[in-house]
Amino acid sequence: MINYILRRVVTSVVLMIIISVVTFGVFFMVPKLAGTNPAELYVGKSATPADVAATARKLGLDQPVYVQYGRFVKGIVAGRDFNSGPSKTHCPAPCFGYSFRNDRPVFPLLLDRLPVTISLAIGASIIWLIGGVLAGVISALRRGSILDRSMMILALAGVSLPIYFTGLLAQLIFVHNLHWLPGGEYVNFRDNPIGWASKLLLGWITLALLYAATYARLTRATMLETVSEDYIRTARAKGLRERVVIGKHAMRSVLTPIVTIFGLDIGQLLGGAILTESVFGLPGIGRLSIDAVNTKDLPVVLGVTLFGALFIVVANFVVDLLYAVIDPRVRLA
Amino acid sequence: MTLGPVTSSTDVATPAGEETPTIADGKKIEGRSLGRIAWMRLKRDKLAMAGGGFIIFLILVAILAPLINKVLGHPVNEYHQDKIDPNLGGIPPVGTWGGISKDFLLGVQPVTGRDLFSQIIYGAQTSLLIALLATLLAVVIGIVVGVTAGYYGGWVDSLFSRFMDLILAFPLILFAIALISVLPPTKGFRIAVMVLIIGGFSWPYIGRIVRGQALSLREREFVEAARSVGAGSFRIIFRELLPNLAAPILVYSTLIIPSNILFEAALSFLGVGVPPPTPSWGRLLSDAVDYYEYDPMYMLIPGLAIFVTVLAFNLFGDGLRDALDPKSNR
Amino acid sequence: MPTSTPQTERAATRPATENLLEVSGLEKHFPITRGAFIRRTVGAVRAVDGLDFTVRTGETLGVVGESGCGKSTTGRLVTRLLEPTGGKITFEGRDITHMSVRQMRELRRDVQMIFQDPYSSLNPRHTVGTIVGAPLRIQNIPTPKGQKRAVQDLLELVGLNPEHYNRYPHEFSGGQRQRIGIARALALRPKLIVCDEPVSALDVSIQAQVVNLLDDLQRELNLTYMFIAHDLSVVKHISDRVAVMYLGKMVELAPRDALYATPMHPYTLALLSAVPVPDPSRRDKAQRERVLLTGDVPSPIDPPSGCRFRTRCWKAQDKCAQEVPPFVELAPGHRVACHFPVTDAERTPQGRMAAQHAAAEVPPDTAAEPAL
Amino acid sequence: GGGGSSSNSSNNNTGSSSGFNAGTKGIVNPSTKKGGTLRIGYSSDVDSFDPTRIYYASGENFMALYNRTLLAPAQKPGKDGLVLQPDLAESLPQISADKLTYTFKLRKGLKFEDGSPITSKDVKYAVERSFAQDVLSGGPTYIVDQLDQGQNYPGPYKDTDPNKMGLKSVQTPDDSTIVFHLAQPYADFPYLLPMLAGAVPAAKDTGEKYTDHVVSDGPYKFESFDPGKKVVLVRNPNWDPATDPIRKALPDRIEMTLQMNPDELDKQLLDGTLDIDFGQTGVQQAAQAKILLDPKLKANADEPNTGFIRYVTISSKVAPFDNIHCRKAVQYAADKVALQTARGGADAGGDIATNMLPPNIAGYDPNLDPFNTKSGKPQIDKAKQELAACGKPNGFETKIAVRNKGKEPKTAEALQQALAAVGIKATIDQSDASLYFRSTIGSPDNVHAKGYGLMFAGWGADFPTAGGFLQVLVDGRKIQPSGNNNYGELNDPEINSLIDKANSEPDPKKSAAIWSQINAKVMDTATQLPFVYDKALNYRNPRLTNVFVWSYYGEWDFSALGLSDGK
Amino acid sequence: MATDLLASGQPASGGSRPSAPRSFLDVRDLRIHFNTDDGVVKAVDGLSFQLDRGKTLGIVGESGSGKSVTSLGILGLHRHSKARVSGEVWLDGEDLIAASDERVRALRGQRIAMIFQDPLTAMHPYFTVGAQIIEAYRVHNNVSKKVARQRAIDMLGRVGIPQPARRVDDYPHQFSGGMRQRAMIAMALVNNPELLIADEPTTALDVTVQAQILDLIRDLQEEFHSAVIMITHDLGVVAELADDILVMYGGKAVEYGTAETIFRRPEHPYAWGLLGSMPRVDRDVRDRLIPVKGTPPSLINLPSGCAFHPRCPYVGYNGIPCRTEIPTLAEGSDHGVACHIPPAERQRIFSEDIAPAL
Ligand SMILES: Nc1ncnc2c1ncn2[C@@H]1O[C@H](COP(=O)(O)OP(=O)(O)OP(=O)(O)O)[C@@H](O)[C@H]1O
Ligand SMILES: Nc1ncnc2c1ncn2[C@@H]1O[C@H](COP(=O)(O)OP(=O)(O)OP(=O)(O)O)[C@@H](O)[C@H]1O
Ligand SMILES: [Mg+2]
Ligand SMILES: [Mg+2]
Repeated sequence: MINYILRRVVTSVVLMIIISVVTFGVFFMVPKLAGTNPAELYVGKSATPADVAATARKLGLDQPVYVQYGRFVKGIVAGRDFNSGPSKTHCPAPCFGYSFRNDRPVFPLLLDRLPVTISLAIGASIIWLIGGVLAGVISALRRGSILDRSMMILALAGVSLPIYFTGLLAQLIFVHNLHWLPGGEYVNFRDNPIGWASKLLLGWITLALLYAATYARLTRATMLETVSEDYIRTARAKGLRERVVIGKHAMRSVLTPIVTIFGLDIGQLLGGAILTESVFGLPGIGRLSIDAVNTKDLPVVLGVTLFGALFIVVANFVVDLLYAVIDPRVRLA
Repeated sequence: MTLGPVTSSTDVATPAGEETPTIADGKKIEGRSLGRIAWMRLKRDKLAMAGGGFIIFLILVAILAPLINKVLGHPVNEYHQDKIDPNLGGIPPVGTWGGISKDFLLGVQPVTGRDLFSQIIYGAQTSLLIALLATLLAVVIGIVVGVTAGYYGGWVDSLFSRFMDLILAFPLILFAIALISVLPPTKGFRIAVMVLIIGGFSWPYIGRIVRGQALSLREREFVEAARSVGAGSFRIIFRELLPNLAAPILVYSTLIIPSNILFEAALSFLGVGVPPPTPSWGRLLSDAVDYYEYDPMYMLIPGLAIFVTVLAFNLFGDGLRDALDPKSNR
Repeated sequence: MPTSTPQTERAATRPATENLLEVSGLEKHFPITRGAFIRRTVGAVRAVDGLDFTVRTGETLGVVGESGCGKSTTGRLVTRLLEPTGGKITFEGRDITHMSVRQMRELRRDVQMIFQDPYSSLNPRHTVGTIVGAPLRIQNIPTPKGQKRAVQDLLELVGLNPEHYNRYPHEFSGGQRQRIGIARALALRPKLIVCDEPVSALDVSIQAQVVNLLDDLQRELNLTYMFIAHDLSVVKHISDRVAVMYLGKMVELAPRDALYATPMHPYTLALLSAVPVPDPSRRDKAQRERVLLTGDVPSPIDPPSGCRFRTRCWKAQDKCAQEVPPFVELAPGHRVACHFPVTDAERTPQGRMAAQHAAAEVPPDTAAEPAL
Repeated sequence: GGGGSSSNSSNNNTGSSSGFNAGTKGIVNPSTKKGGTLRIGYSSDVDSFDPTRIYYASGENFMALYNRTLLAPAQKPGKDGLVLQPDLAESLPQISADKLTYTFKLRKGLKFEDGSPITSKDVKYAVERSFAQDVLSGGPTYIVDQLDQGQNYPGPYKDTDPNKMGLKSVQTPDDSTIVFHLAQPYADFPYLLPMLAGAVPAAKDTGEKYTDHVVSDGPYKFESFDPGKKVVLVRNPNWDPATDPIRKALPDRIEMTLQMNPDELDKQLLDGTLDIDFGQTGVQQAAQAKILLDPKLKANADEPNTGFIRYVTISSKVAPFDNIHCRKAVQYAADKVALQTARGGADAGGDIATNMLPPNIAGYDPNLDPFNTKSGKPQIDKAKQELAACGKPNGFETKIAVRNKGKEPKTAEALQQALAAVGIKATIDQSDASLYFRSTIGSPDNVHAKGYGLMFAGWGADFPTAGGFLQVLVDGRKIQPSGNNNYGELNDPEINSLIDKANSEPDPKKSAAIWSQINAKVMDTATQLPFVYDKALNYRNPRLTNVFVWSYYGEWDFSALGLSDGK
Repeated sequence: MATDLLASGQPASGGSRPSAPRSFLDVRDLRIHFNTDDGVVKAVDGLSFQLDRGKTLGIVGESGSGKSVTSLGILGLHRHSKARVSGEVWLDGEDLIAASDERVRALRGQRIAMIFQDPLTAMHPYFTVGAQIIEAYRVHNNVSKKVARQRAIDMLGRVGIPQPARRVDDYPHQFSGGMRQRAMIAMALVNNPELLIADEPTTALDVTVQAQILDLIRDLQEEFHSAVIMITHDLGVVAELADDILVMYGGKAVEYGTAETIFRRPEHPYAWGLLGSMPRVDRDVRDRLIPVKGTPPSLINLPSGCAFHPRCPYVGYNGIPCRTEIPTLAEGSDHGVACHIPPAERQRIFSEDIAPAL
């Protein structure tokens, strides 16, 4: 087991390194290929070529990519110093870079936004997990019934809904027309739990709708597959009550793929629910990333991308561990 | 090849095939391929057929957009400023349902007064073009990588599988917008970049399926049989494996088209889609954000266009999967 | 029903001295690798671990053994679908052990294979014509009357309706599919056919059709078979000589009648006595005389030292753990790898009883460890 | 930079007024009541609070609260707001006879927020900071152009002088005197000063991090600074009103929330939770409709000219626009109403422009309209005539360059549409906004290579003089390989010499007259197609007092505001 | 018939079929049909047989002849599927078809237990072997976990798993094939069932292991005195275990009798075919096997008349109506044969034509 964990850790770290290399390469090479100098993004409109060169020097953009990458990685591991004029600015580890737009280390910026994204992801995931799995199980057990068919058509409609459409629609109806929910800025849970929840509610529901649909379909499919397994027949042959057969024996197997995609989905979401956040105006990681992209704040973009990838990789890792907990065949392999 | 006069060689008085194969209804059917069987099954799925019908309709609309537009719409980028109220920031007069009239079937776009109908049908062109090209790309890469990984196995498989994990571990949308936004936004180039990115990120889904299938097909004895009569890898991949992969590839391509449509629309929504004035549903929707309180039709129409299209593809893809995979759970 | 001379006579009348295939010291180890990025070898499955045997022209060599003992692997090595780890394979005097893929193309015409699973051995997307014609196309065999005709001749040969040229495998029953597989193997007019459990997946009644077909074909086309199976009755029916494998090694190889009448390896004895007899009146006797082995076959990753059967053998002694028994000829044409071969006394019912008792007493900790 | 005052009607009305656009005409709710908290919202993040790095109008407007400069624009409505007043300086500078030396004396009793006195060294140091473009990028660099004079001064951080006083063109003979030496006469020199940091204590300068704690010498200082979220200013006890004739300093506290959702910001403005928008670039579409439809709300809105002009440069170097008739064809074919609508219509977009000087600049002439475009309607016949004269009666193909941001693409589409009517087939080439002015159309090589015949641009003066506004756009000698502002590469010797004449004319009135002449000449070349003088519809909380549009920035003056309820 | 044989161990002469169930298990006219897209699958179509405590019934037949469906039908496991089940299944005087779901559930695993063919897929991969046995015990016995666990360990020991106290916490995949099948048996027997149905319990196993398992089943049957239904297609296996044998073809019983009868004096051409197809280790090698021609029928579209007629060498023999009339199994006798050939003729054909070739 320890071995297994260690192996997964190594794999994850390697994965992260590759992702960082690729991301770094892409963001620093692509502008070059497209014929723009990233340093130009930082200087004013009227800056002279000398200014551009000086800025490039200051940002280290004149160095070969691998040197830049080396510094970047060093920053994550050990922190990094930046020339801030009269003195050096220390960006403590983990230093994902330094936003030259607003002169902040990227990492605290990310941490700042994280609670919003977490609030959104957790709230939505609770709704969709319960709703989706329940709907899927019921559908599978009532296979072929009107209920099943309508639920599955609904689910298919659900996965076909663009969140930026549902989000707008929901806001139009519930915020602007019916006034059931306040608009307003995101507030911290600690400051105002009710405000927090009511601001997030629509986001939770629309996001959950999308995922619940997927989960319902997945649950139903695996449930149907599972109930035709031999071991379910065995469970029935033992004289177990149907409730136990489904609730214990079948669910145990159904949960495995659910846990997998749940982990990955949460990982993706924590990396920034860009669309949801921009539709609902939630100042989370996704919004940060969009803003950073719009202002060409490459260190932030890079940071957010890596941060997002980190979440996914960590989620992958956790899923693998969970897998080992759930599935003894993996654990003992 | 001649093997000389055939004598006994069988205990069976009548050739075994004489009474078989019989299928369900007892009628003999000559060479009924799996595809035909699937098609018969698909035909029975009304929702899938409806989805398929809509897809064909939509493709026709996209292809015939200029013609249709001539009859029912106005030139795609023609301004109709008389249809909007300049004092309200250029939205169509309040209460006119977004300017819907006999002349403007779906109303007009705020600010420019352009005919929304023509925007929508030309938007279908954009959406389908990008989604289909991206899907094609994804399928090609997915097949190549998936088959290679699945067929060769071993370290090749490990490498490619990790590679697919890697791509799936990217924060997709973020990476896409970040990348697209640093590239020059000219139309042709942007379409190419979007196709590359959407296709480049969606191929692992196909790749994984193909790999899994190839991995299990590889274990099937007919591959070994082919090898035992001297077939090379190339032949085995193309003649033995690929025909068997056709069904899952077809199904999953149909199923990634809708997600690619959504992806394209999302990118356009986030402002990194095809540049204006090329019509695009996603951009219309993002444009509508500014006006939706006063001109909800402008949001509803492109939103519904995306939704219905995606739904149609999903319905069809779902039905196709059920038809091609008898074990699937319907 | 066609009649012919009994098989035993047939084998005797044919000059069965010439060795079509000679195998010595054949080994196949499958490495076990770990790790996603850096793959390292952590061990090996010693699927086949030093085989010596020959197949004579025109005979049928039966190979039996428990699941996982390396029968299929041996078959694949002989057809060179697998690259041997060690040893030597000679076909018609040519060393084919490490022939390249290109050189093998030629050999493929002479050595063919029939597979176990009639469902997975035919590509469901190809028509029968394509499947049976594939060898002809791949090997560029000239077909004077056209390929379709050639294929239809083959179909007729194996008792299928030539009209079925354009049908798909899913339209055929298991037995018919197996015939298609046989037609494919025959297309190149091979000299040696390795049959890897060709009838295991079939119902008894269908099994007999296929066995008879193989019999007839052998006679008509002068084929040589290496017939792999785990069903001792079928092997007895079809083989001229029989080899018994245990955990990657051959433990006994003898003419059919000798092997079934006087097995010399304890494992063979146990194996034979375990076969259920379809005769209710002999039920009690059979059960009394049965040598029941305890436990399971050990893992081929870490096989026991010395004689591999010793962990389940009631005759095992210290020597068995230390020395690998040589595969020696103890009677004419009867080779056995055992330090303490079965004595005649042990083949009597009383002897078997004694053996059974002894077998039951093999200490469980050595015998009953599960295979991994 | 931004500049411009509203000049709609009564220009010098300094009395109180109310209703729609009252803030552009005079002072809304004049009052001297002190106290309360002024609540500002902003939909994005402020680039920097470091005065050296601030460039945009809102930032300069806001920094007047904590940054005093030698000279500062008067905080008055109308044209009076365009006049510079001594601020840190005791009086307007002494200008030497050769117009090359400007000598300032500092006021007595000036202190930083920590109580330490302000000396001329601090002022010089602040000037020097503008040279450190590698560390403190983003701010205006006019001062560098004027004062470097070949020294290549690297800024104070790399200054080898032990006291960091290495810039030769600025001298501090004593603690209260500072002398600027110019290489050539430059009449607009004083206007460069309010753009800069006024005085920075070298000991407290943390370079790039200075934005985290700017040392104030104005009425307010930073109490807290939560980057990207919230900024709080409180009264600076060491600010002596006696030394400051300009600022009123009515509220006790100023709070600014950053990175708000734009629609949310509007909502809070309308419901009174917020007082004023930092950006003042106009409310969002939804709020706009709301305000315009509701007379009550409309009474609390102003739509000042922002001092920005929206125009299309027609390249004089890209065929077929090297032929003036082809340029004129575009001038006539353009549909300025459509362009105006694309910018948001008459209310939120702006007035149709007919020439290159906006209303807030001296030298503006509303009647200068050589192509008769006041009505905004395209003149197809004339355009066709010009096309024929150009030798392209059936039109031609060209490319339009435009940024891919905001309303820009729509304006390009509007132009494309109008040109199509006369047979000019234009394709739109959208470019990334961040590099558009630097390298897309700011690089003549790129313009030629891409064949941009028509380039969308917007321009606001960095300081409100005609020279500050127009020169870089039309001076043929200022064409740069990158970061060029004369996108169309207009290089007319007659115009060039008129510019020289205007720059050495110390009398602003006479100078303005010359610029008027230049403007007309520029229009005659048909290289510039101005279409809108920008306006922004903004909403002010009715509880605000002393609201007026500060012509210098085209925005409500933050420093003047007070709160009627004292909360 | 294997009734009342407990004392004598001799075949009893059967009377006519009683109207009230006399045997411990009495299956009457069991029909199990499935509605599928392609048509109705008549998997079991009018099957009747009886079985007493302590006796073993072997059911043989080709793949798809309805053996497994029958066994699941007895357990009532078709109740939740789309199958249509009719007929009567009397267990100890109680009709399971008519009984309530809950009643059948309570009997399942308690009085009737089942061993499935593939022990790897038939055990839940996520629960330990012990947990699965404990669960099986505790559904029907109100005991503490501890007691149940001890019972599980005992049972594992009973079926010959070494170190049961340790192996009880292992997962199925940690067991070898033979041990898994033993664990399955332990699970089936944990409640001392009176009826044990073993559906091809050894098909997946090697002969040596098969011999162990068969011995085990026999020993346990003696110990618990249960009735056993042994389903297989291996005639050797039934010959080893069964007292009575039921030969199924196309969802129906074609021949029914004691093991002795079926092997010595089979009367149905299909049974002859089976015997003729089978090579044997215990005899000298025959030159040729005598297979049944053709292929098994489709259960959706059974051949008219006798389902076996397309494959039967005696079809139309002396003008018997094979193609039109469905032959019935003579009821009540201890040797039933569903064939139109007159009994005397059948016996003659067998002894003269068939037996010598075997
Ligand atoms: N490609 C492979 N990689 C790793 N191990 C293998 C491979 N092929 C076979 N083995 C292992 O080699 C051993 C022998 O396998 P083989 O298939 O030859 O057995 P077999 O005697 O044919 O068994 P069966 O009767 O089940 O077909 C087994 O332990 C098997 O797991
Ligand atoms: N749930 C079901 N739905 C439809 N058909 C079914 C179902 N279950 C079984 N059948 C069909 O019923 C027939 C009898 O199946 P059954 O499993 O009883 O055969 P069997 O005799 O046990 O065969 P085998 O020896 O292969 O196990 C088969 O043709 C099978 O396809
Ligand atoms: Mg094998
Ligand atoms: Mg079965």
